[in-house]
Amino acid sequence: MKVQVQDQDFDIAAEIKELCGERTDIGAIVTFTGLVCDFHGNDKVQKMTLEHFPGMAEKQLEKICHTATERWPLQGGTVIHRYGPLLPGDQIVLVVILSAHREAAFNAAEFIMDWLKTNAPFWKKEQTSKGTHWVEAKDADLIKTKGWKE
Amino acid sequence: MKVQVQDQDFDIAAEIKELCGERTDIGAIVTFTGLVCDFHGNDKVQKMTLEHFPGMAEKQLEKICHTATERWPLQGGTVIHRYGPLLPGDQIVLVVILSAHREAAFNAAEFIMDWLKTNAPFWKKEQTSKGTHWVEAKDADLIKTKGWKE
Amino acid sequence: MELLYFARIREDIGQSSETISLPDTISDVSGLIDHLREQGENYQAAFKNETIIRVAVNQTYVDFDHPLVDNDEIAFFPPMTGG
Amino acid sequence: MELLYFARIREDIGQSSETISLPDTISDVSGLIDHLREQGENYQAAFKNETIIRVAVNQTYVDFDHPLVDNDEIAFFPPMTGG
Repeated sequence: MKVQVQDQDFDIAAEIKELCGERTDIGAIVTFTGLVCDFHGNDKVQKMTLEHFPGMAEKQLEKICHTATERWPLQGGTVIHRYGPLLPGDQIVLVVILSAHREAAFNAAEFIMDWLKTNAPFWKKEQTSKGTHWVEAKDADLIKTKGWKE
Repeated sequence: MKVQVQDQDFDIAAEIKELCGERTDIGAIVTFTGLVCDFHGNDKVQKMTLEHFPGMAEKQLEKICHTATERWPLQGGTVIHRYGPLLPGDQIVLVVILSAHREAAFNAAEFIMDWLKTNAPFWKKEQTSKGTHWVEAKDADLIKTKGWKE
Repeated sequence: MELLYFARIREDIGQSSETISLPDTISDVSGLIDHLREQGENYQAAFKNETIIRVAVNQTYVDFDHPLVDNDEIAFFPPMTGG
Repeated sequence: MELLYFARIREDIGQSSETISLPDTISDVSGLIDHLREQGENYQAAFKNETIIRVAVNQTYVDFDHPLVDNDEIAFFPPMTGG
């Protein structure tokens, strides 16, 4: 699987095309795109800044991709996570998973997203009308990650 | 949600763009693309023809989309299913789901795909090196559909 | 009454639709299938195995005991395999 | 020993990295945190609540009882919020 941590935007169609090429053995493509949402609780989000731990971020994403490929019969995949300043509507993260089986593709994509939320070293800082604040980690995300450890 | 049954191909990036427009309130986009796979069991698939029941196909897809929007907090979606002659690597079906919540987006997309497999009037005929045959419905698909009826 | 056939059933019967008058003696889908089976070997082949026949009346799935009236549109087809 | 700070912890401390010599008396992450707390109010603020501190040694997550050697790279940061 391809892992990229970058400040530039990404293009979902280009990523799918790069993964699939002229292959005709793929049955299912599942993608997840995470975007900057303009509301957090009751506050209007004006800007978001994503900080990351260079080197370890890539390493952790590669680790989770490796776990996913061991757990499900996948035919390829791409994970891209951005860092730097972002605006509402901007893309943050992309997961693309190829598999012959739709259930495997859905599971692997959701697993990668859940795991990434709690284990990849990225931190969101939001700027709202009330000032800037670091986004707090959600207990729900931690519980979701643990749910995969059957 | 937008439902389309068509013989023409579709463009995932264009569909996402049409759905999102200039919106900045979306947190998650999940897409599923189903493709013609060149192998079925041990046979090489050369061609596939998708037959459908015009009118009822759209009606059933709209019904499942409606159920999904009642069940999860969604912000929009598109379902496109093709019919007619297709080749390995060709796109068959596209589901795009928008939501503020990633879990809702994943669940709704998978629910729609599972339900569509057993309840939308489409039939696949494959042409392999051994001749043509109608694809048989899988018990596993029926079981997956029933799994959603909690 | 309009009858529609799809996929394998359409191929077995040799046509995709036909219009018939509902005989007075037939009151449900099951009765209609029995009646069609008498129309020839192609119908017998099409309706041989009831476990792989699905029925929609006026574009809504129904069971074999669903009652019929003469202006219904009845569609017969195998289990769906889209997606 | 290289220390890296990210997000809120970086802001509390006021710098993103520093190089220190590991005192002989310190053998694990917990001891290092206690030592850093003595370096000023900014460090006390950064390491106030241990439940929201995560540690990576040489880019691998570890618990607070993880042993340290002088050429380790230690990163401190809050729970992750990417994705």
